[in-house]
Amino acid sequence: MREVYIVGAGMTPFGKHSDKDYYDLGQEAVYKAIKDAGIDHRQIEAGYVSNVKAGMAPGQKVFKKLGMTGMLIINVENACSSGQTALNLAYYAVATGQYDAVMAVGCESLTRGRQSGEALAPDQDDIEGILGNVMPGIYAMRAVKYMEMYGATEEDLALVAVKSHKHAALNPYAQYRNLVTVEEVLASRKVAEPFTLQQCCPIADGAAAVVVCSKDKMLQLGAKGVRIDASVLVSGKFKNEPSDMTIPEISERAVNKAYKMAGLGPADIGMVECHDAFTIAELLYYEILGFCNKGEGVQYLRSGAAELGPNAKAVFSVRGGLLCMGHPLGATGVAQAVEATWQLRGQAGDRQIPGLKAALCHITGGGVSGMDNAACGCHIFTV
Amino acid sequence: MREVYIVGAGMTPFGKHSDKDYYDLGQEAVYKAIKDAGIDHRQIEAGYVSNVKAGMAPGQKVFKKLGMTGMLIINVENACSSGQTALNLAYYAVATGQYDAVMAVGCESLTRGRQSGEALAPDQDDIEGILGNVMPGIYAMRAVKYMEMYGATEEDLALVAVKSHKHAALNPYAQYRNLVTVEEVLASRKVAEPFTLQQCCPIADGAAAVVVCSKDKMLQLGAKGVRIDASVLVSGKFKNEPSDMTIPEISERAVNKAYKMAGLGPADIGMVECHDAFTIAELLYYEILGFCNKGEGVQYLRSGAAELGPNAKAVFSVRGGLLCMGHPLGATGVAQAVEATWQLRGQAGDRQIPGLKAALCHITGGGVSGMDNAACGCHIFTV
Amino acid sequence: MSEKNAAVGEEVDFFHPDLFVVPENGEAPYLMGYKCENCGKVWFPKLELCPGCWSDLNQIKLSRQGTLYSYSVIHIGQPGIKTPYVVGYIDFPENVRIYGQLEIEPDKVKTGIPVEVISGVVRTDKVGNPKMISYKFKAI
Amino acid sequence: MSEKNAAVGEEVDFFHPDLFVVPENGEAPYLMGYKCENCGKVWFPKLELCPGCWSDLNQIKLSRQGTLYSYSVIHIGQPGIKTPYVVGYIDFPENVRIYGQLEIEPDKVKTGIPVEVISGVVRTDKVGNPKMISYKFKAI
Ligand SMILES: [Zn+2]
Ligand SMILES: [Zn+2]
Repeated sequence: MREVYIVGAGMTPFGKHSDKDYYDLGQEAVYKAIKDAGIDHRQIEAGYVSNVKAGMAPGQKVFKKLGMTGMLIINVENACSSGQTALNLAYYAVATGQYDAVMAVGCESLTRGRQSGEALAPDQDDIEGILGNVMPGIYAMRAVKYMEMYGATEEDLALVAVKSHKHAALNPYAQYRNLVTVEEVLASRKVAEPFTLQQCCPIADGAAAVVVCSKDKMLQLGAKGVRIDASVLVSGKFKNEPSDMTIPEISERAVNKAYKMAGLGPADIGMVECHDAFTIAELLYYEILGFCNKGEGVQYLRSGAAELGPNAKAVFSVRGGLLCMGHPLGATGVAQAVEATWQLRGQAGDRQIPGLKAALCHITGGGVSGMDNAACGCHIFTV
Repeated sequence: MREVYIVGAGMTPFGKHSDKDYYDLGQEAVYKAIKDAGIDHRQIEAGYVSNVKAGMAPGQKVFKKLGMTGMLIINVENACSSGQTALNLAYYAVATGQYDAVMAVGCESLTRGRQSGEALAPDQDDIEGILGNVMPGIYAMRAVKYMEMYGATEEDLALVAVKSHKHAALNPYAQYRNLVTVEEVLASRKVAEPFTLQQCCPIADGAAAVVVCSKDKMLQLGAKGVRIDASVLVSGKFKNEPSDMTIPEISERAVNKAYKMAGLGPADIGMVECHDAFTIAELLYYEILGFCNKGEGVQYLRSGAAELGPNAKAVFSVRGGLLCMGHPLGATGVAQAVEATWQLRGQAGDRQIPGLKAALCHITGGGVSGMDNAACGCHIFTV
Repeated sequence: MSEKNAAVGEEVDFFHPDLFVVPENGEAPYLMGYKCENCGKVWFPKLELCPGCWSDLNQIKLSRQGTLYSYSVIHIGQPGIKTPYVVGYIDFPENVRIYGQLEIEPDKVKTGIPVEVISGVVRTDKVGNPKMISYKFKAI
Repeated sequence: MSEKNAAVGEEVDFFHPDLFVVPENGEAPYLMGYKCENCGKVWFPKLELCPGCWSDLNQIKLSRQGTLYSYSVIHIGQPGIKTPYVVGYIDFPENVRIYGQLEIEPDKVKTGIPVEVISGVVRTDKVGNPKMISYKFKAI
């Protein structure tokens, strides 16, 4: 396998962009990533494009007005992990020598999807869905169990949101940039107990793109690259037996594969993007991704280890996370890689993590009854 | 690159299966392909699953009840070429040594999609769609031009459907197995002149699956494999200048790449599956895929060269084609590969092409305004 | 008892004969599991073959009682279910975990309590009339 | 002239100012192309930059007349357009091909004839009233 680098990164701000469709957003992200890489757009040999809601041939619609057509374009979907799926294909296409320069693009318009009156009815064989199971409820049940097992409180959960807003306030690409207090978080509208609205990631539109290439190509471009040391994608296991819901097996399996592939461990990682769709998730991922022991997530958070500042160990959700960015399904996985690229290059402005050498991006999701999650991706980047 | 083989093939009959959803159909195809390969289902390391209409994580839903979970699952979409996109990824995953045994699966329920009242409104920036352009109209304009340029008649077009029905009558997996006459074809309801209803492929549900593996794995299984000699996927070029609509550039480009990759040409090929969504298409593809000269498509058809029988050269649409099978978008590309596998193994029953050594499968489609088609795939298989 | 499928929108009760049995003779309702002939594992809901070993499955009657593993009170739920409603995962002695709605007051629900399967309304129409009947769980 | 977008469903006329101009002074309507400052290629419909060379584009007035490349009479069309309707591709001197509805009788249409851009009704509502007005083409 050849070494693989990200040499260009671009994205749109995340938020409600009901005036633009996903392909407009995707086109903007591609344009910025190409300009950032300093590559001629005609040198891109393939595009891997993730989108969940758009229907047919989204990648072709993203690339066409930029004249980046004729090349191999593959449209992928893997629920919340769609973006990392595109990145995984881009990585392997270059690592195995199929291509020297490709792009991974994620794009999504969720507000547009809503306008079209899309049905959100569960599949007919999704018994849990028919009986009223919703995604916040599943994470809420994890939270209830975690609180019972380890004595975490509603205030502890709210602190995750408070921290994410602090980070988001420093990020011009974030949707919610206001600071919030524990009291405000807990006073917001109830969604699924113990979660209030500010503990759940908001609807968002957005797009992100990266140029992925071989070492030779990077040197030829004279671009400042970030190396992809691990690219892992796995699916959830189907089971219906009792298990500990505070230990998301799929994420544990994916991250361990990623650490092994990169030859790195949590001690080497200074930045983590995780699937913090709900506050409890970040606490669980401190533990599952190996940054503290089981049950010590609250302690890790309260110590400041996950936060920009003097006590930082591995800063989680420095973009503001899904909680403040929102989660445009197809876009998120690529947007995480864009942030990692900027941070590892030292280009993250006010929210820069000093001296960063390695970043981990984790994403998981997709409600398929009987599965932890449909798919989980982990990528590790270094400079 | 390593040699890659299809060692197992399975599919559902194509037709209106409104009692089953796409994942039920997909599961049936996977089960059959696994049994056909004689492989233990736990040895499959990755699944590439194509589906257009289903929404989130279709592959996970196909594989979960078979216990084939935890592995890498990537869901792909490329309009009509979705199935060949899954096959292309499966091919490269094995060819580049990432995996030894994977599956490509295509599945689609179009009748279910219709029940959910899905909107068929064009994208807001699809000016042609807003002004009333429909897919049959685009092919109809090709037909009108072809008839003007080469003197082909409506009867010539109808003969394509007559031939496909003759083939379909021999295929238990086909949706329409009746024989038809030129008069009947021309007397059916008008759709977009010169096409009548029997010149347009019908709505269908269905699924197909293949087990794709390395040579070592095939020998270890003792399975009867069919080699994949070429796997090509390209996207359409964006242009808005005058060009000859009877020469679909995307298909010409893809097939020439495939011939080069396989080191074979039309003279070596005894069977062709093409994107015969409308009668004119097959005439154009006789020419574009290199089986006769430009403008000689009707002559090739009337000579019996494309038909099972004593005058066969390269038999087109031996399954009955899209015209008699229907075109469940995600499924078609994989179903073509299933047919090629059966034919090359000599297992195609009444519709067997005698002594077949090499088969070409071509698919193209996806309406993106300004593009010929969104994507086109070509695969060549040999024994 | 109707076998219509409310997921496609008919104005009728829902009762899934492969999952849930309400005996006509008035005996207590129960859920059905599917036990592998080969490896002995029990699955719920219904499957055609064992995902583990691809062997055949036999229908079995599951225990009527289990233990509440975790729960949540849902305030923004699925259309067609009046909020707030309480949901949870119940662990059964046959080593299966089953999701369901709980007929337990929000302030009474807690992890670890024993619960029992019952028949009840799981979806209502816009004016609050029953639209779907299926299994639910109550505290014992 | 309204600039509302009928694609999102308002009950109003449609007129796309980036593509089509109907002068207020009664002069003949025309289409607008976008010409690359660098390579000179002309594009239709509107783009932000030249797909070929990523240079800027300038709006130009396209010729009002072109040649019908091919056509079809549509009997099963898009909802909202009364069938049968005639459509075609028109080749313009600026080397662009443009799709549009034709105001030509089905039995009069043929390839190679000269046509001219006009303004007309391209979609109607359920009772046949105009719902969208845009460019169409008629035989000269
Ligand atoms: Zn078993
Ligand atoms: Zn230019």
